[in-house]
Amino acid sequence: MKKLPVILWGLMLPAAAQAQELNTGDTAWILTSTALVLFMTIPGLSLFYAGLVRAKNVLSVLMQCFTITCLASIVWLIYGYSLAFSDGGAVNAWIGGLDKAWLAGIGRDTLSGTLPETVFVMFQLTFAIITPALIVGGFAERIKYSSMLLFSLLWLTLVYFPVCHWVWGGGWLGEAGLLDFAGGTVVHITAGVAALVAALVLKERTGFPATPMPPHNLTLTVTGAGMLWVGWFGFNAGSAVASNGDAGMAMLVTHISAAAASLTWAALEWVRHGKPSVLGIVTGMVAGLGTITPASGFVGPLGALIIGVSAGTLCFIATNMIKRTFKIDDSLDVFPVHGVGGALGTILCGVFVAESWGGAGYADGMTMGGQLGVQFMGVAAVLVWTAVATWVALKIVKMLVGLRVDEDEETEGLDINQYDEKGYNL
Amino acid sequence: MKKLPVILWGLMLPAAAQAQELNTGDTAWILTSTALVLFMTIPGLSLFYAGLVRAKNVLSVLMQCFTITCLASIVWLIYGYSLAFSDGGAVNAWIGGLDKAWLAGIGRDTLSGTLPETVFVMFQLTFAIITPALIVGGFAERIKYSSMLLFSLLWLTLVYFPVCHWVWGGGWLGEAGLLDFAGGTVVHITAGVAALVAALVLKERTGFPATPMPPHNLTLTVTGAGMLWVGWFGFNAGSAVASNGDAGMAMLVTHISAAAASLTWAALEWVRHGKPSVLGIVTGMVAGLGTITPASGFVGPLGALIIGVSAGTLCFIATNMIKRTFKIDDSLDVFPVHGVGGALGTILCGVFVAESWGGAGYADGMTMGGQLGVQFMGVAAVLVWTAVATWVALKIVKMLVGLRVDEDEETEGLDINQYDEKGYNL
Amino acid sequence: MKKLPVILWGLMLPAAAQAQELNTGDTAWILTSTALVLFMTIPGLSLFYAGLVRAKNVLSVLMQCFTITCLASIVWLIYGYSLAFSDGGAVNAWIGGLDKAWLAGIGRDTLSGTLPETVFVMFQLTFAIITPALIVGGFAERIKYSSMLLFSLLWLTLVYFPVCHWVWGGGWLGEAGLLDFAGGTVVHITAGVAALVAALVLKERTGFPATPMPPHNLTLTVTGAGMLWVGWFGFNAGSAVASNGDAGMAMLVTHISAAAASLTWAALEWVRHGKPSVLGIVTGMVAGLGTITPASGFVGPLGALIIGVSAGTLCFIATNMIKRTFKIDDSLDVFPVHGVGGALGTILCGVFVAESWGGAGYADGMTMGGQLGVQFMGVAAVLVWTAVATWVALKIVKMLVGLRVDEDEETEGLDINQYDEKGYNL
Amino acid sequence: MKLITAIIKPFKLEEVKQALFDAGVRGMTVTEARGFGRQKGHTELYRGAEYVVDFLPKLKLEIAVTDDQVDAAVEAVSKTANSGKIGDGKIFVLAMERAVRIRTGEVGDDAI
Amino acid sequence: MKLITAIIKPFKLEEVKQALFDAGVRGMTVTEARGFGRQKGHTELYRGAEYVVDFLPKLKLEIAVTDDQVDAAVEAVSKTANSGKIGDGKIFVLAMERAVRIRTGEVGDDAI
Amino acid sequence: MKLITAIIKPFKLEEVKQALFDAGVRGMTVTEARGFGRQKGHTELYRGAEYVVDFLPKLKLEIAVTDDQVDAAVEAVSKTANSGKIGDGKIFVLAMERAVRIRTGEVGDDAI
Ligand SMILES: Nc1ncnc2c1ncn2[C@@H]1O[C@H](COP(=O)(O)OP(=O)(O)O)[C@@H](O)[C@H]1O
Ligand SMILES: Nc1ncnc2c1ncn2[C@@H]1O[C@H](COP(=O)(O)OP(=O)(O)O)[C@@H](O)[C@H]1O
Ligand SMILES: Nc1ncnc2c1ncn2[C@@H]1O[C@H](COP(=O)(O)OP(=O)(O)O)[C@@H](O)[C@H]1O
Repeated sequence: MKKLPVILWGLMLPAAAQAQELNTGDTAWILTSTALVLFMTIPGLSLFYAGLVRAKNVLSVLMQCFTITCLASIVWLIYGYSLAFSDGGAVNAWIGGLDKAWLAGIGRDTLSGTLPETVFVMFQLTFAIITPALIVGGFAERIKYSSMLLFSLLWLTLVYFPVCHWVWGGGWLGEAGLLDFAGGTVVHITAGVAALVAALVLKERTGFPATPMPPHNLTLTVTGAGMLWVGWFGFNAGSAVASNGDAGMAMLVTHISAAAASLTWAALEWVRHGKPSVLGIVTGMVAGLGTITPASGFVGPLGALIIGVSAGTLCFIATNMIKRTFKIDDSLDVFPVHGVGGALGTILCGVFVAESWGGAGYADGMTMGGQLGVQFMGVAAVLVWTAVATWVALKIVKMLVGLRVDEDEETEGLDINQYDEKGYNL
Repeated sequence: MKKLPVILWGLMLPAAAQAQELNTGDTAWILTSTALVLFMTIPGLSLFYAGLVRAKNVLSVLMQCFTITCLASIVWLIYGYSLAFSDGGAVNAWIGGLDKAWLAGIGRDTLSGTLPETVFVMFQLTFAIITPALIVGGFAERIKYSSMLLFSLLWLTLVYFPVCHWVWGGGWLGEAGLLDFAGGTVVHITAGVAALVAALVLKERTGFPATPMPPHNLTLTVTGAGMLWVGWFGFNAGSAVASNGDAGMAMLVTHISAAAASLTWAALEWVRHGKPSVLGIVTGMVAGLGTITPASGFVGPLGALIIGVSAGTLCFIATNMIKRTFKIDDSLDVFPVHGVGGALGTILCGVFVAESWGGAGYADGMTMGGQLGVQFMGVAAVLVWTAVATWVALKIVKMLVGLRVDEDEETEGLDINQYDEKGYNL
Repeated sequence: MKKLPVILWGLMLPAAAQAQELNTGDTAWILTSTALVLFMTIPGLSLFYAGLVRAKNVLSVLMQCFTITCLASIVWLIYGYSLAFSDGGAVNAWIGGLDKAWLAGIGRDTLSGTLPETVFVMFQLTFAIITPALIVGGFAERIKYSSMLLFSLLWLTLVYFPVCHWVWGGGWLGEAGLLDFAGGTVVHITAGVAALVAALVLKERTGFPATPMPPHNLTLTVTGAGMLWVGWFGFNAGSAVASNGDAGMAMLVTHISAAAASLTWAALEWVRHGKPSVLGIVTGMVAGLGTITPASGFVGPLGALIIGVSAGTLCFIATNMIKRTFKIDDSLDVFPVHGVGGALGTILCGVFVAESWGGAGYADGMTMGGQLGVQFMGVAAVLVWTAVATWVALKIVKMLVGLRVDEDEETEGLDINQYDEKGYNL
Repeated sequence: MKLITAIIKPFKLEEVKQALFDAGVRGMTVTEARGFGRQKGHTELYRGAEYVVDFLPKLKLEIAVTDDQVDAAVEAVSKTANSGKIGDGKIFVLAMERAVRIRTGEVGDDAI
Repeated sequence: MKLITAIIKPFKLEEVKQALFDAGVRGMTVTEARGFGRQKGHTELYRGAEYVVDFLPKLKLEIAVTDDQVDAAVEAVSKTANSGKIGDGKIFVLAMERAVRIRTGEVGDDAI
Repeated sequence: MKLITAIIKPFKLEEVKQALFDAGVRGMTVTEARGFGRQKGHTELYRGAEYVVDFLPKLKLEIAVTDDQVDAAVEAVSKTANSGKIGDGKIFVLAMERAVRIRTGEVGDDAI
């Protein structure tokens, strides 16, 4: 059994790292993976989202994703990495310490496993970038720039760094044996739940759902989708933190789940609406990728196929329910895709990790029931904490700088209004 | 002499693989190459093609490429990889077996040379994805979605898996000593010929050639072109299945051929039409890349230069002939670029592999004449088989679900008609 | 102290290379970096620039960048690599020789350090591609295609190959101890100064500055920006020519500088104009990336932060001055961003390389003052040489084929006029 | 017969269309336009270069009506396109001499 | 002088232009438009959200003609733009008081 | 009241707008158009397939004016839009029966 990454990242790093030697192949793959995961956010995700909004808000989405990229990077340097990955001493179950604030003590020769620690810092940073960027879909087309900025800062601090520490940094969930290879809880549940809470707190866009708000440029969205798929190889196979069979299997199952979920979503549309659609198939892809994420280092190809089909189905249903039944304007459907997918994958991981399913097998002494218990606990804990802390963050932001542009500004569009720019002058 | 990849892939894999050890550097490069080659299809090729059609069909092309990506992946898992790369027993000359169906027996620790076999599976899958996606250019702007889906499935089964086995999987062409490093026959001839047959069977788009059908968005096309060039480094240098001097030389000759063919095409336009064009130069690039593909592991820089110039010239002439002389609506010129280029490169490889040209040299006992004979045989065999099998596949599709949308639907555009979506709402 | 890359590239290569063994991990990372740096130009930079011009010139910019890519590649093969990186004998301080013209003597087994020399050739080529492509921003929207072609050829020969040799190829500046890790002088100062000179020689676009010439499609620009950031990881971390802690630290400081400069630029806009903008933040990013480039292998995270903030500030001021105070039509602001940033970074490198700042430390016997002297000398020498040689090149071009399209052609747009194509048919 | 040209704010289209439909109008043709008038434009700013944009996005509706529909149609537009804010637009009415429905060749009121 | 406005299906442009040319018309101005009428629109569907699109792409031709050209021009358009299917469009004819050719300052019939 | 339609070359817009403003015109509506006329078009060429494009980019200005403004307005346009080169465009003047300012409901000259 190899519960490898959790253990590796969580516990052995500080202590055992010195014992290992730098491996140039592992380093090469994680350097590459870092580039791939940054690529997922800029331009990947930002194009995916930008295509889905109306033309008058296209730049606002690009601006939000880009700003978050920069902001998260600076915060990561100052205290984020340290809170997430350094030892928190007495409160280590909950949060890391400040020993590595300003990346203190990390030099050219510092190793983390078989990698330079700088590479580990960069790789993990790209996760801290994409997670708040995913939330943009929940409050798109109506948030003020200043509010988005402040919210992202608070959210990283209150939600991302702690949860990352819980699961990967030596905190209580990792200790409890939670399997989350590349971020089902840390990335997708946190982002999905935050987007839902933001949609509820900010309220719907003016006119929703009566006024049509069709995507203004699906070529951008499909372009972004392709980039996300490719970049996700870095996200999941990079999370092996090595260039080996674990990475290879992670890439393979990631790919299978994406393909299966895409086809599932398209098929469901075909059955239900009479036609498949390109927005549907790429949404299925994101669902499949998000759902396999926590499981990608643990399951085999068959598990991945089932996870993919489940992801396509459940996220399809959830998207329709949030939008049409509950009429919640989670504008770019972050919760039904990432939140639901992340939770689904975290739970299914507890099943398909079984060796009988071609998975990596349970930890010694762990049973399927036990593992599922841990997985459910992880999902619930992250979900509740994220919901509460996001709500608090939004209330603070509202108090300090407000949340939304006013209605006339919303009608005019955020691009002109917030940035004095226009997307297209064709 | 190093006829390395053919032998490696074809024969030694099943047997000798166990003897080798995992190399993290090789693995890192092939993981990366896999990402690069997937990137060639989504978003690379799909953007390249999408820009060339009319605005009302932009999504249909993106949808077709994306769907093929998903479909090929699932089929690869179920039986494609096995048919292509497992031992076919008595019929091994023609087709592999089903031992590895569902990727049976491939785990985290299974090696293939110095790589995890999962990585080899994924790398090869990206070739099985892009090949049918290339064909999209032959039937663009008029095929029904369901027909495209069924056709792709049949085509992969009847053409791609067998031909891939012939050349790289231990089949008769590999045995005969055919040099095809990265897919001149397996990828480019098959795709080019299939597109031509599809264009003939589906007939031309309504209005062709009288009605102007200019590209609707060349920025997409040039963007896709850049992605193709970059991704092709994975395609060709990745086909070394190692991170070494073979890979380095493959990258170098690939690059030189692309540059030379691009400039050649632009120069020919300049001479003939008075002006070069950006569509011309990027088409030259594709020609140069497709043509060097079979030769990329065998020739040196000078060979590459000559191959590039030849590619630019011959494909330029072929494009004009197919469209204007024969008035065949191979809509995005797949045959004259990929088919002609693939054949040209396969043949020229037989010349420039010579050590006197800076190439890797002939196999022991092989002469230039002998090698050229094998190369011609390979080209002819793949061409004929592809033509026949594609024709059969199309007839089956036509019988079962039809091929084209009707004329009104074609006028309306496939995006609205087949997918209920519109590309742009600017 | 590790003045590693300068020494490695400059001196030890020819001699010591044979002693080292191929390292697959190092090779994998530089193969990948090569792909990343090519990706910076096509499609990265070309999209970044294309979005900034008017719709009628969008293809001209894409065409110029693409053509330069091809042209530089062929010239590199014929004599560029040799002039830059081979031994120049008696004049080696100034220029390399022609021993490696046509890449003579470089085979599959030739090593350069721990890499195949082919990989080093390719990696360095991508720098020779992007540098003249950057200049495009200086003469955009008015140059003739033939003039651009001839100019690029002359400029590579008169400026890029010599300066590259001075700094990295064993020439006098490398010998003098100039620290330029990845191209502050070689790439950014040369390109920036050349763009300025070109803007002055070609004169402003008709109508500048009275007529508004807003960017026609900022989604392209932001897409290109994301690609540039990602690709820059290859540029800077690849310049370690190894997959190790130097590469990791280079990636980290590159990233921090980019983020810091982006936020700085946006903040300055906010203060000065009341709103930040997406074009502003991505321009800040380019400034941060260009400025850290020479320093990326030498400084630590804190140095990078300060360099980033300085870059954002100084380049912001310079951009406003060039355009508004001096009314020079360096159309896409190449000089104030790349020229000023490259100079700034080269100089600041002399400070932050100090170990007390977390840097790699000075060479034995070197002091901060001494180093700063060398850095200033390097900046001045490259600046002056570039200015003079660019001016000469432009005069030659003007004499032979002229420089600008005429006014009617400029009004019509270069796409129709020079290429018989149109960017959009929506 | 009259040809009514109405310049309206883009987000009012659905409402106006519905009101015209209720007023018995069965067809119209819409064009994207940019309007200059009393409504203040905005400033765009690109790397410090300022562009004053005083043309604002509008829609232009062209509605052919019979003489007895014209009052109802004008009324329908002027009511629903009104947001009470500057820039709501204009309605222009012109006399039309002839109308033809291309498909059938019908002319005059029948063609509308 | 008359100003003819013709709403046609986009793919008919070349044919109509040719017919007008044959009828002696030497100039026209074309605008992209979206038409609402008897022709049924379509539905777009994005992640389950349905949008009914009842404005369809049309081209609007404006053709200034002299009084003696008007019948031939209307005839030319109505003949070639006719596909016999719903949505073929309309032709509207308005009286024009004045015409100026900007380049030469010519007015009246000479300006057309 | 008159409705002036002016077809001009795109790059002339700012100048024409200013001249109209100086002539007392306080509003106008602009549409992107493509014009066919005496001015020669260009050829586009994609992989050897040639397309003759004889519709050239123009702007169409619609300017409602009071009867006493019409001469000044026509004069303003015809002067500033003139580059002396073929393709400078046309001005058409039509009688307008009614004008309404949507915001206020004002009609007639007051609405303009
Ligand atoms: N004289 C005019 N001729 C043509 N169009 C006009 C004229 N005046 C105004 N418009 C159009 O009406 C729109 C609204 O006019 P504006 O003066 O801004 O506000 P309001 O009509 O509320 O007074 C303008 O944007 C323009 O499109
Ligand atoms: N009353 C009208 N005013 C202006 N344009 C109209 C009117 N009726 C129809 N049109 C235009 O003519 C087009 C075709 O009309 P439609 O009723 O769909 O078909 P048909 O003309 O064949 O009966 C419409 O899309 C619209 O652009
Ligand atoms: N009869 C016409 N009806 C409508 N528009 C016309 C007509 N003739 C010309 N135009 C418009 O005027 C523009 C300029 O006309 P053209 O004949 O090219 O040049 P000029 O007006 O200088 O003689 C055309 O592109 C077209 O938009």
